[in-house]
Amino acid sequence: MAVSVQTEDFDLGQAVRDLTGDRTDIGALVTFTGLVRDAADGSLEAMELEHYPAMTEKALREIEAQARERWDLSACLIIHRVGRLEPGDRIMMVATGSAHRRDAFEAAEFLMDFLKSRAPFWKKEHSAKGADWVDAKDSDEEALYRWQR
Amino acid sequence: MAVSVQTEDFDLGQAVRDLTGDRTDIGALVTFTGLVRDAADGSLEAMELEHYPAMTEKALREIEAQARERWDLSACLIIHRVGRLEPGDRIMMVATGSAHRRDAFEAAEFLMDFLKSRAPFWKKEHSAKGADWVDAKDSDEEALYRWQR
Amino acid sequence: MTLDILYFAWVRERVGTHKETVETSAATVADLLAELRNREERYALAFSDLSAVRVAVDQTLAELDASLENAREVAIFPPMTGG
Amino acid sequence: MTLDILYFAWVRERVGTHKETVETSAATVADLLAELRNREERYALAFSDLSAVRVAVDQTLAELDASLENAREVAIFPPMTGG
Repeated sequence: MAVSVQTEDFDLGQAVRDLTGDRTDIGALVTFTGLVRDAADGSLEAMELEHYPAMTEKALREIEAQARERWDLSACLIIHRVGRLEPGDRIMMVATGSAHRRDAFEAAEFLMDFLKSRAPFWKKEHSAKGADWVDAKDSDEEALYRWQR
Repeated sequence: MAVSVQTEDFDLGQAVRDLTGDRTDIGALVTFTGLVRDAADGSLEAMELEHYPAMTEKALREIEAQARERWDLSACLIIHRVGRLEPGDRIMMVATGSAHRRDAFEAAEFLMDFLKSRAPFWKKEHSAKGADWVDAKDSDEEALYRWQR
Repeated sequence: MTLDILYFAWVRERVGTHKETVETSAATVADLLAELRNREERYALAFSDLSAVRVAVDQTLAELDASLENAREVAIFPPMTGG
Repeated sequence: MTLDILYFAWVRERVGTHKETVETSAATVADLLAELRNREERYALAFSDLSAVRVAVDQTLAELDASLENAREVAIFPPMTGG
Protein backbone atom coordinates (compact mmCIF):
# COMPACT_ATOMS: atom_id res chain seq x y z
CA MET A 1 0.00 0.00 0.00
CA ALA A 2 2.48 2.57 -1.12
CA VAL A 3 2.72 5.15 -3.86
CA SER A 4 5.77 7.26 -4.63
CA VAL A 5 6.46 9.92 -7.26
CA GLN A 6 10.15 10.71 -7.30
CA THR A 7 13.08 11.91 -9.40
CA GLU A 8 15.51 9.37 -7.87
CA ASP A 9 16.07 5.89 -9.21
CA PHE A 10 14.76 2.87 -7.29
CA ASP A 11 16.07 -0.64 -6.63
CA LEU A 12 13.63 -3.38 -7.60
CA GLY A 13 14.93 -5.90 -5.05
CA GLN A 14 14.94 -3.39 -2.19
CA ALA A 15 11.49 -2.07 -3.08
CA VAL A 16 10.10 -5.60 -2.95
CA ARG A 17 11.90 -6.37 0.32
CA ASP A 18 10.47 -3.19 1.86
CA LEU A 19 7.02 -4.17 0.63
CA THR A 20 6.94 -7.78 1.79
CA GLY A 21 9.20 -7.69 4.86
CA ASP A 22 8.86 -10.85 6.94
CA ARG A 23 5.37 -11.64 5.77
CA THR A 24 4.48 -15.27 5.13
CA ASP A 25 1.02 -14.79 3.59
CA ILE A 26 2.23 -13.80 0.11
CA GLY A 27 2.61 -16.74 -2.27
CA ALA A 28 2.87 -14.77 -5.48
CA LEU A 29 4.60 -11.48 -6.19
CA VAL A 30 4.53 -9.82 -9.61
CA THR A 31 6.53 -6.76 -10.58
CA PHE A 32 6.50 -4.65 -13.72
CA THR A 33 9.37 -2.29 -14.47
CA GLY A 34 9.12 0.24 -17.28
CA LEU A 35 12.43 1.31 -18.82
CA VAL A 36 13.40 4.02 -21.31
CA ARG A 37 13.70 2.18 -24.62
CA ASP A 38 16.01 3.63 -27.22
CA ALA A 39 14.85 4.19 -30.80
CA ALA A 40 15.76 1.39 -33.22
CA ASP A 41 18.47 3.63 -34.71
CA GLY A 42 19.87 4.52 -31.28
CA SER A 43 18.92 8.17 -31.69
CA LEU A 44 17.13 8.75 -28.39
CA GLU A 45 19.15 11.04 -26.13
CA ALA A 46 16.75 11.53 -23.26
CA MET A 47 13.18 11.19 -22.10
CA GLU A 48 11.62 13.95 -20.05
CA LEU A 49 8.70 13.12 -17.80
CA GLU A 50 6.33 15.91 -16.88
CA HIS A 51 3.51 15.41 -14.41
CA TYR A 52 0.73 17.26 -12.58
CA PRO A 53 2.06 17.26 -9.02
CA ALA A 54 -1.17 18.18 -7.25
CA MET A 55 -2.97 15.32 -8.97
CA THR A 56 -0.40 12.57 -9.49
CA GLU A 57 -0.34 10.88 -6.09
CA LYS A 58 -4.10 11.13 -5.80
CA ALA A 59 -4.54 9.48 -9.21
CA LEU A 60 -2.10 6.70 -8.34
CA ARG A 61 -3.84 6.07 -5.02
CA GLU A 62 -7.19 5.83 -6.75
CA ILE A 63 -5.85 3.36 -9.31
CA GLU A 64 -4.29 1.33 -6.51
CA ALA A 65 -7.54 1.39 -4.52
CA GLN A 66 -9.44 0.06 -7.53
CA ALA A 67 -6.96 -2.80 -7.91
CA ARG A 68 -7.26 -3.66 -4.23
CA GLU A 69 -11.03 -3.70 -4.51
CA ARG A 70 -11.04 -6.07 -7.49
CA TRP A 71 -8.32 -8.51 -6.49
CA ASP A 72 -7.21 -10.22 -3.32
CA LEU A 73 -4.00 -8.25 -2.83
CA SER A 74 -1.89 -8.45 0.29
CA ALA A 75 0.68 -5.94 -0.95
CA CYS A 76 0.74 -3.26 -3.63
CA LEU A 77 3.34 -0.67 -4.65
CA ILE A 78 3.59 1.99 -7.35
CA ILE A 79 6.77 4.02 -7.92
CA HIS A 80 6.88 6.50 -10.81
CA ARG A 81 9.84 8.70 -11.64
CA VAL A 82 9.63 12.18 -13.17
CA GLY A 83 12.26 14.46 -14.69
CA ARG A 84 14.98 13.67 -17.20
CA LEU A 85 15.87 10.03 -17.93
CA GLU A 86 18.21 8.34 -20.38
CA PRO A 87 17.89 5.14 -22.47
CA GLY A 88 17.99 2.09 -20.21
CA ASP A 89 16.90 4.07 -17.14
CA ARG A 90 14.05 2.77 -15.02
CA ILE A 91 10.89 4.89 -15.42
CA MET A 92 8.50 3.23 -13.01
CA MET A 93 7.52 0.01 -11.30
CA VAL A 94 4.50 -1.66 -9.81
CA ALA A 95 4.51 -4.66 -7.49
CA THR A 96 1.51 -6.76 -6.49
CA GLY A 97 1.52 -9.50 -3.87
CA SER A 98 -1.24 -12.03 -3.33
CA ALA A 99 -1.86 -15.53 -2.05
CA HIS A 100 -2.45 -16.61 -5.67
CA ARG A 101 -0.60 -15.87 -8.89
CA ARG A 102 -3.60 -15.02 -11.05
CA ASP A 103 -4.60 -12.17 -8.72
CA ALA A 104 -1.06 -10.81 -8.66
CA PHE A 105 -0.70 -10.95 -12.46
CA GLU A 106 -4.09 -9.47 -13.28
CA ALA A 107 -3.76 -6.67 -10.74
CA ALA A 108 -0.31 -5.72 -12.08
CA GLU A 109 -1.64 -5.61 -15.66
CA PHE A 110 -4.61 -3.54 -14.51
CA LEU A 111 -2.34 -1.07 -12.71
CA MET A 112 -0.17 -0.73 -15.82
CA ASP A 113 -3.11 -0.25 -18.17
CA PHE A 114 -4.49 2.54 -15.99
CA LEU A 115 -1.10 4.15 -15.34
CA LYS A 116 -0.53 4.35 -19.09
CA SER A 117 -3.52 6.53 -19.86
CA ARG A 118 -5.21 7.62 -16.63
CA ALA A 119 -2.33 8.99 -14.55
CA PRO A 120 -1.15 12.55 -15.32
CA PHE A 121 2.28 11.90 -16.83
CA TRP A 122 3.52 13.07 -20.21
CA LYS A 123 6.67 11.88 -21.96
CA LYS A 124 8.83 13.98 -24.26
CA GLU A 125 11.60 12.38 -26.27
CA HIS A 126 14.77 14.30 -27.08
CA SER A 127 17.03 13.36 -29.98
CA ALA A 128 19.50 15.19 -32.24
CA LYS A 129 16.54 15.93 -34.51
CA GLY A 130 14.69 17.77 -31.75
CA ALA A 131 12.09 17.04 -29.11
CA ASP A 132 8.69 15.39 -29.52
CA TRP A 133 5.88 14.63 -27.14
CA VAL A 134 5.10 10.92 -27.14
CA ASP A 135 1.68 10.27 -28.66
CA ALA A 136 -0.81 8.26 -26.66
CA LYS A 137 -1.49 4.93 -28.38
CA ASP A 138 -4.95 3.74 -29.37
CA SER A 139 -3.89 0.31 -28.13
CA ASP A 140 -3.38 1.75 -24.63
CA GLU A 141 -6.88 3.17 -24.66
CA GLU A 142 -8.26 -0.15 -25.93
CA ALA A 143 -6.38 -2.01 -23.19
CA LEU A 144 -8.73 -0.42 -20.68
CA TYR A 145 -11.83 -2.01 -22.22
CA ARG A 146 -11.05 -5.45 -20.91
CA TRP A 147 -11.33 -4.19 -17.33
CA GLN A 148 -14.85 -2.84 -17.81
CA ARG A 149 -17.53 -4.65 -15.92
CA MET B 1 18.16 -16.69 -21.80
CA ALA B 2 19.08 -18.32 -18.55
CA VAL B 3 17.81 -21.17 -16.44
CA SER B 4 19.07 -22.10 -13.00
CA VAL B 5 18.09 -24.84 -10.54
CA GLN B 6 19.70 -24.16 -7.20
CA THR B 7 19.43 -24.63 -3.45
CA GLU B 8 20.67 -21.09 -2.69
CA ASP B 9 18.44 -18.06 -2.39
CA PHE B 10 18.46 -15.41 -5.12
CA ASP B 11 18.18 -11.62 -5.12
CA LEU B 12 15.43 -10.31 -7.40
CA GLY B 13 17.13 -6.96 -8.08
CA GLN B 14 20.51 -8.54 -8.81
CA ALA B 15 18.99 -11.21 -11.03
CA VAL B 16 17.25 -8.55 -13.11
CA ARG B 17 20.40 -6.41 -13.30
CA ASP B 18 22.40 -9.45 -14.48
CA LEU B 19 19.72 -10.15 -17.07
CA THR B 20 19.31 -6.67 -18.54
CA GLY B 21 22.78 -5.20 -18.03
CA ASP B 22 23.25 -1.99 -20.02
CA ARG B 23 20.68 -2.88 -22.65
CA THR B 24 18.44 -0.12 -23.96
CA ASP B 25 16.03 -2.21 -26.06
CA ILE B 26 13.88 -3.45 -23.16
CA GLY B 27 10.90 -1.22 -22.43
CA ALA B 28 9.00 -3.65 -20.22
CA LEU B 29 10.25 -6.10 -17.65
CA VAL B 30 7.95 -8.43 -15.71
CA THR B 31 9.00 -10.65 -12.84
CA PHE B 32 7.11 -13.28 -10.90
CA THR B 33 8.41 -14.50 -7.55
CA GLY B 34 6.89 -17.53 -5.86
CA LEU B 35 7.19 -17.60 -2.07
CA VAL B 36 6.46 -20.24 0.57
CA ARG B 37 3.05 -19.28 1.94
CA ASP B 38 2.24 -20.32 5.48
CA ALA B 39 -1.01 -22.10 6.31
CA ALA B 40 -3.80 -19.81 7.56
CA ASP B 41 -3.23 -21.15 11.09
CA GLY B 42 0.53 -20.61 10.88
CA SER B 43 1.22 -24.34 11.14
CA LEU B 44 3.59 -24.77 8.19
CA GLU B 45 7.10 -25.52 9.37
CA ALA B 46 8.86 -26.18 6.10
CA MET B 47 8.40 -26.94 2.43
CA GLU B 48 10.61 -29.52 0.79
CA LEU B 49 11.15 -29.34 -2.94
CA GLU B 50 12.10 -32.52 -4.74
CA HIS B 51 13.00 -32.54 -8.42
CA TYR B 52 14.25 -34.81 -11.20
CA PRO B 53 17.76 -33.49 -11.74
CA ALA B 54 18.44 -35.10 -15.12
CA MET B 55 15.22 -33.63 -16.52
CA THR B 56 14.69 -30.32 -14.73
CA GLU B 57 16.96 -27.97 -16.67
CA LYS B 58 15.93 -29.56 -19.93
CA ALA B 59 12.24 -29.05 -19.10
CA LEU B 60 12.83 -25.43 -18.09
CA ARG B 61 14.79 -24.73 -21.27
CA GLU B 62 11.98 -26.20 -23.37
CA ILE B 63 9.37 -24.07 -21.61
CA GLU B 64 11.57 -21.00 -22.06
CA ALA B 65 12.09 -21.81 -25.76
CA GLN B 66 8.32 -22.05 -26.25
CA ALA B 67 7.83 -18.65 -24.65
CA ARG B 68 10.54 -17.12 -26.82
CA GLU B 69 8.90 -18.58 -29.90
CA ARG B 70 5.47 -17.16 -29.08
CA TRP B 71 6.39 -13.70 -27.80
CA ASP B 72 8.86 -11.00 -28.76
CA LEU B 73 11.18 -11.45 -25.79
CA SER B 74 14.54 -9.74 -25.51
CA ALA B 75 15.36 -11.32 -22.15
CA CYS B 76 14.12 -14.33 -20.21
CA LEU B 77 15.17 -15.90 -16.92
CA ILE B 78 13.98 -18.82 -14.80
CA ILE B 79 15.42 -19.58 -11.35
CA HIS B 80 13.93 -22.44 -9.31
CA ARG B 81 15.13 -23.49 -5.91
CA VAL B 82 15.07 -27.05 -4.55
CA GLY B 83 15.59 -28.47 -1.08
CA ARG B 84 14.14 -27.33 2.24
CA LEU B 85 12.49 -23.90 2.49
CA GLU B 86 10.64 -22.08 5.24
CA PRO B 87 7.54 -19.84 5.21
CA GLY B 88 8.33 -16.53 3.51
CA ASP B 89 11.30 -17.99 1.59
CA ARG B 90 11.57 -17.39 -2.14
CA ILE B 91 10.87 -20.59 -4.13
CA MET B 92 11.44 -19.42 -7.69
CA MET B 93 11.32 -16.52 -10.07
CA VAL B 94 10.85 -15.80 -13.74
CA ALA B 95 11.70 -12.56 -15.52
CA THR B 96 10.65 -11.57 -19.03
CA GLY B 97 11.86 -8.49 -20.89
CA SER B 98 10.35 -7.14 -24.08
CA ALA B 99 9.89 -3.95 -26.04
CA HIS B 100 6.20 -4.04 -25.10
CA ARG B 101 4.41 -4.75 -21.85
CA ARG B 102 1.80 -7.17 -23.19
CA ASP B 103 4.49 -9.55 -24.45
CA ALA B 104 6.35 -9.42 -21.15
CA PHE B 105 3.19 -10.04 -19.10
CA GLU B 106 1.81 -12.85 -21.24
CA ALA B 107 5.15 -14.63 -21.49
CA ALA B 108 5.62 -14.50 -17.71
CA GLU B 109 2.13 -15.95 -17.15
CA PHE B 110 2.80 -18.64 -19.73
CA LEU B 111 6.10 -19.59 -18.06
CA MET B 112 4.38 -19.80 -14.69
CA ASP B 113 1.46 -21.89 -15.97
CA PHE B 114 3.88 -24.40 -17.51
CA LEU B 115 6.28 -24.41 -14.55
CA LYS B 116 3.37 -25.26 -12.25
CA SER B 117 2.45 -28.52 -13.93
CA ARG B 118 4.99 -29.38 -16.64
CA ALA B 119 8.32 -29.02 -14.83
CA PRO B 120 9.44 -31.95 -12.64
CA PHE B 121 9.17 -30.43 -9.16
CA TRP B 122 7.19 -31.81 -6.23
CA LYS B 123 6.39 -29.98 -3.02
CA LYS B 124 6.03 -31.58 0.39
CA GLU B 125 4.74 -29.59 3.33
CA HIS B 126 5.92 -30.29 6.85
CA SER B 127 3.93 -29.30 9.93
CA ALA B 128 3.63 -30.54 13.50
CA LYS B 129 0.90 -32.88 12.23
CA GLY B 130 3.24 -34.56 9.80
CA ALA B 131 4.25 -34.26 6.17
CA ASP B 132 2.04 -34.14 3.08
CA TRP B 133 2.75 -33.96 -0.61
CA VAL B 134 1.06 -30.93 -2.15
CA ASP B 135 -1.74 -32.00 -4.50
CA ALA B 136 -1.71 -30.65 -8.03
CA LYS B 137 -4.66 -28.32 -8.58
CA ASP B 138 -7.24 -28.80 -11.32
CA SER B 139 -7.07 -25.03 -11.82
CA ASP B 140 -3.37 -25.30 -12.69
CA GLU B 141 -4.14 -27.89 -15.34
CA GLU B 142 -6.97 -25.73 -16.68
CA ALA B 143 -4.67 -22.71 -16.80
CA LEU B 144 -2.78 -24.45 -19.62
CA TYR B 145 -5.84 -24.55 -21.88
CA ARG B 146 -5.71 -20.86 -22.64
CA TRP B 147 -2.30 -21.25 -24.27
CA GLN B 148 -3.48 -23.89 -26.73
CA ARG B 149 -3.53 -22.83 -30.34
CA MET C 1 -15.91 32.96 -10.56
CA THR C 2 -12.13 32.83 -10.29
CA LEU C 3 -10.45 29.72 -11.69
CA ASP C 4 -6.85 28.56 -11.75
CA ILE C 5 -6.08 26.96 -15.09
CA LEU C 6 -3.08 24.67 -15.51
CA TYR C 7 -1.64 23.46 -18.81
CA PHE C 8 0.65 20.49 -19.37
CA ALA C 9 2.86 19.03 -22.11
CA TRP C 10 2.20 20.39 -25.63
CA VAL C 11 -0.93 22.20 -24.47
CA ARG C 12 1.32 24.16 -22.11
CA GLU C 13 3.79 24.86 -24.90
CA ARG C 14 1.10 26.08 -27.30
CA VAL C 15 -0.68 28.22 -24.73
CA GLY C 16 2.69 29.54 -23.62
CA THR C 17 2.15 29.35 -19.89
CA HIS C 18 1.96 26.69 -17.19
CA LYS C 19 -0.66 28.40 -15.05
CA GLU C 20 -2.98 31.37 -15.11
CA THR C 21 -5.92 32.65 -13.13
CA VAL C 22 -9.03 33.65 -15.07
CA GLU C 23 -12.32 35.28 -14.24
CA THR C 24 -15.10 33.36 -15.98
CA SER C 25 -18.79 32.55 -15.89
CA ALA C 26 -18.39 29.34 -17.91
CA ALA C 27 -20.81 26.65 -16.71
CA THR C 28 -18.88 23.67 -18.11
CA VAL C 29 -15.36 22.76 -19.16
CA ALA C 30 -16.46 23.01 -22.81
CA ASP C 31 -17.78 26.53 -22.20
CA LEU C 32 -14.46 27.50 -20.65
CA LEU C 33 -12.49 26.13 -23.61
CA ALA C 34 -14.76 28.01 -26.05
CA GLU C 35 -14.22 31.19 -24.05
CA LEU C 36 -10.45 30.77 -24.15
CA ARG C 37 -10.45 29.88 -27.86
CA ASN C 38 -12.26 33.14 -28.62
CA ARG C 39 -9.84 35.12 -26.51
CA GLU C 40 -6.55 34.60 -28.37
CA GLU C 41 -5.08 32.74 -31.30
CA ARG C 42 -2.72 30.63 -29.14
CA TYR C 43 -5.70 29.11 -27.28
CA ALA C 44 -7.52 28.48 -30.55
CA LEU C 45 -4.41 26.66 -31.74
CA ALA C 46 -4.01 24.62 -28.55
CA PHE C 47 -7.68 23.59 -28.43
CA SER C 48 -8.35 23.29 -32.18
CA ASP C 49 -8.99 19.53 -31.87
CA LEU C 50 -10.99 18.87 -28.73
CA SER C 51 -10.63 15.10 -29.18
CA ALA C 52 -6.89 15.56 -28.49
CA VAL C 53 -7.47 17.32 -25.19
CA ARG C 54 -8.12 15.87 -21.72
CA VAL C 55 -9.20 17.78 -18.63
CA ALA C 56 -9.20 17.47 -14.87
CA VAL C 57 -11.40 19.51 -12.56
CA ASP C 58 -9.96 19.91 -9.08
CA GLN C 59 -7.41 17.16 -9.77
CA THR C 60 -9.94 14.61 -10.97
CA LEU C 61 -10.29 13.54 -14.61
CA ALA C 62 -13.49 14.96 -16.09
CA GLU C 63 -15.45 15.02 -19.34
CA LEU C 64 -15.76 18.16 -21.45
CA ASP C 65 -19.36 18.59 -20.38
CA ALA C 66 -18.45 18.49 -16.67
CA SER C 67 -19.88 21.31 -14.58
CA LEU C 68 -17.55 23.97 -13.19
CA GLU C 69 -19.81 24.70 -10.22
CA ASN C 70 -17.63 25.16 -7.13
CA ALA C 71 -14.52 24.33 -9.16
CA ARG C 72 -11.23 25.92 -8.10
CA GLU C 73 -8.72 24.45 -10.54
CA VAL C 74 -9.03 23.17 -14.11
CA ALA C 75 -6.15 21.42 -15.85
CA ILE C 76 -5.97 20.97 -19.64
CA PHE C 77 -3.54 18.53 -21.24
CA PRO C 78 -3.03 15.96 -24.00
CA PRO C 79 -3.85 12.27 -23.50
CA MET C 80 -1.62 10.95 -20.74
CA THR C 81 1.43 8.79 -21.47
CA GLY C 82 2.50 7.36 -18.13
CA GLY C 83 3.90 3.98 -17.25
CA MET D 1 15.87 -54.68 -22.62
CA THR D 2 17.41 -53.07 -19.56
CA LEU D 3 15.67 -49.98 -18.21
CA ASP D 4 16.47 -47.60 -15.40
CA ILE D 5 13.30 -46.67 -13.53
CA LEU D 6 13.17 -43.57 -11.34
CA TYR D 7 10.43 -42.72 -8.85
CA PHE D 8 9.66 -39.34 -7.35
CA ALA D 9 7.60 -37.84 -4.52
CA TRP D 10 4.85 -40.13 -3.10
CA VAL D 11 5.40 -42.68 -5.88
CA ARG D 12 8.98 -43.02 -4.63
CA GLU D 13 7.78 -43.37 -1.04
CA ARG D 14 5.21 -46.06 -1.92
CA VAL D 15 7.55 -48.05 -4.14
CA GLY D 16 10.24 -47.68 -1.48
CA THR D 17 13.14 -46.83 -3.74
CA HIS D 18 14.35 -43.89 -5.78
CA LYS D 19 15.87 -45.89 -8.60
CA GLU D 20 16.10 -49.43 -9.87
CA THR D 21 17.19 -51.24 -13.00
CA VAL D 22 14.79 -53.76 -14.50
CA GLU D 23 14.91 -56.29 -17.30
CA THR D 24 11.71 -56.03 -19.30
CA SER D 25 10.13 -56.66 -22.67
CA ALA D 26 7.33 -54.13 -22.15
CA ALA D 27 6.44 -52.33 -25.39
CA THR D 28 4.83 -49.28 -23.80
CA VAL D 29 4.88 -47.40 -20.52
CA ALA D 30 1.46 -48.87 -19.69
CA ASP D 31 2.83 -52.39 -20.26
CA LEU D 32 5.74 -51.63 -17.94
CA LEU D 33 3.42 -50.37 -15.22
CA ALA D 34 1.23 -53.49 -15.56
CA GLU D 35 4.33 -55.67 -15.29
CA LEU D 36 5.47 -53.88 -12.13
CA ARG D 37 1.97 -53.98 -10.60
CA ASN D 38 1.93 -57.72 -11.01
CA ARG D 39 5.35 -58.09 -9.49
CA GLU D 40 4.79 -56.83 -5.94
CA GLU D 41 2.10 -55.30 -3.74
CA ARG D 42 4.01 -52.02 -3.25
CA TYR D 43 3.90 -51.32 -7.01
CA ALA D 44 0.22 -52.24 -7.17
CA LEU D 45 -0.35 -49.71 -4.39
CA ALA D 46 1.73 -46.98 -6.03
CA PHE D 47 0.10 -47.41 -9.45
CA SER D 48 -3.44 -48.28 -8.34
CA ASP D 49 -4.83 -45.08 -9.89
CA LEU D 50 -3.14 -44.51 -13.22
CA SER D 51 -4.83 -41.10 -13.59
CA ALA D 52 -2.72 -39.95 -10.63
CA VAL D 53 0.55 -40.96 -12.28
CA ARG D 54 2.70 -39.06 -14.78
CA VAL D 55 5.67 -40.43 -16.70
CA ALA D 56 8.75 -39.28 -18.54
CA VAL D 57 10.69 -41.40 -21.02
CA ASP D 58 14.33 -40.39 -21.33
CA GLN D 59 13.64 -37.14 -19.48
CA THR D 60 10.73 -36.09 -21.68
CA LEU D 61 7.09 -36.12 -20.53
CA ALA D 62 5.19 -38.95 -22.21
CA GLU D 63 1.75 -40.50 -22.35
CA LEU D 64 1.03 -43.93 -20.87
CA ASP D 65 0.80 -45.44 -24.35
CA ALA D 66 4.24 -44.12 -25.31
CA SER D 67 6.58 -46.69 -26.86
CA LEU D 68 9.62 -47.87 -24.91
CA GLU D 69 11.59 -48.66 -28.05
CA ASN D 70 15.19 -47.53 -27.53
CA ALA D 71 14.27 -46.09 -24.12
CA ARG D 72 16.99 -46.00 -21.45
CA GLU D 73 15.26 -44.32 -18.52
CA VAL D 74 11.63 -44.14 -17.40
CA ALA D 75 10.52 -41.89 -14.55
CA ILE D 76 7.21 -42.32 -12.73
CA PHE D 77 5.80 -39.61 -10.49
CA PRO D 78 2.67 -37.76 -9.36
CA PRO D 79 1.39 -34.66 -11.16
CA MET D 80 4.05 -31.98 -10.85
CA THR D 81 3.74 -29.07 -8.43
CA GLY D 82 6.42 -26.60 -9.43
CA GLY D 83 6.40 -22.81 -9.43
